[in-house]
Amino acid sequence: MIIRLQREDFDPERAVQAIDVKGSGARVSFVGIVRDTAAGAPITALEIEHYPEMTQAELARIATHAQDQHHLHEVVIIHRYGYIERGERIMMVAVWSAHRAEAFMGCQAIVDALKTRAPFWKKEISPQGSAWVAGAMPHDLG
Amino acid sequence: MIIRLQREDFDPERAVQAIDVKGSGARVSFVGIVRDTAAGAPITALEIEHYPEMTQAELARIATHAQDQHHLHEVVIIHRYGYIERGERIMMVAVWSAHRAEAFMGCQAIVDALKTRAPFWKKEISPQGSAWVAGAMPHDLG
Amino acid sequence: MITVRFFAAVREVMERDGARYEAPGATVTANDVLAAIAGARLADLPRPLLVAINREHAHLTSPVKDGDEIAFFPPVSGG
Amino acid sequence: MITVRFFAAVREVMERDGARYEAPGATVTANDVLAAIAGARLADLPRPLLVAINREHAHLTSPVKDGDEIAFFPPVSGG
Repeated sequence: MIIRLQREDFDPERAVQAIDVKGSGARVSFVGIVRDTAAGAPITALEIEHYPEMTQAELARIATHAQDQHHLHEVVIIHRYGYIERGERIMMVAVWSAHRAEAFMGCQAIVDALKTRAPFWKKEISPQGSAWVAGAMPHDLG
Repeated sequence: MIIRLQREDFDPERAVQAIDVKGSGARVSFVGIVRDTAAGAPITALEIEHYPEMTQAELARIATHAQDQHHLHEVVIIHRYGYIERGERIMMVAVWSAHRAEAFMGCQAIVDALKTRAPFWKKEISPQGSAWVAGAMPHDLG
Repeated sequence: MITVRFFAAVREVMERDGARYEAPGATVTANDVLAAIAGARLADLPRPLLVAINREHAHLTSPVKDGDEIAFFPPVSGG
Repeated sequence: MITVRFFAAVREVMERDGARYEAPGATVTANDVLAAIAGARLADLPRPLLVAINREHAHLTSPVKDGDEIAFFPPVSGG
């Protein structure tokens, strides 16, 4: 399992190509990108705050859970924080498994869990000012 | 839409990084890899045959259908044919959309359609000889 | 003239990658063309069998006409 | 001593990123700690509010003890 938290941009392929996963027939990856609009209004950038000491641990818990549930051979999570401009990458999740169905389910499960459990908060910056993005409640804490 | 059929290996990131998709918040990609075993027995390589004149057209039909159904902004499909060694990439599908759910569904729909509609046939080569991989019937032609 | 093509295990059983078939005046189906060309090998062909007419998936019962390209092959295994 | 941390909109309303809180002898919940520290600002805090105790998700009603780190923040928006 590889978990990286960083301010800088990353190369999605370089992050995964050195990983030699024996017996995997499928790799599914998700890359999140800063959209140019939110609710129809233009966005300049995102400012992402996080809780560094908790983030690393929470991402590891999310990855371990998905690995067990979906028989994943390997998981890579990279998530940026700080100022990220429109069109730039925010994060990526890549997973490997024997078959495609597990890889798709496992990758989506991790991305979904990130949205509700990983302690990141996004602020959208636009010419009109800035506003926090509404977050989502974890199922078990509603 | 970009569709490439080739004998040579490819760099998944290079294939997609030049693609500037405005307004996309999500990119999901799938890479299929030659596994080292099939039904528990070791595999040396795959030999993939295809129907060149039909393959290009069928992949375009699959991509167009998924693009309409899942609101995809862009689709890239790369599929190799010929001799592909264990551990090497066979193919990739990458899709872009505004939101993650559409991107996951669209990518998986294309990969599923490839398995039943795209005219490729795989032969598994092992120390014991070679054997065709059993294919799958398209839903509408069963 | 109808162009007939064979792929994968069908090609192997037929021991050739295609054939040409002179369409009779009457309406024929893909299956009729295959039966005429395969002869005794028909029973040896892998089943199920898929057919494409003019590079689109079709049915064995689909009609074919002069100038068409018909391909016969086993279920595919792309991806 | 309990370490209290605030993030995102909670930090902005509290106008600081944390505090320290001397746990009384009795059992206290995360919510008790927040109420004691926030005072009049309690009503201004965004809702719903999440809490983590020792860097794991918890509930506002979860008990806290001396030495714990409690963090208060809005629902997250990772990914």
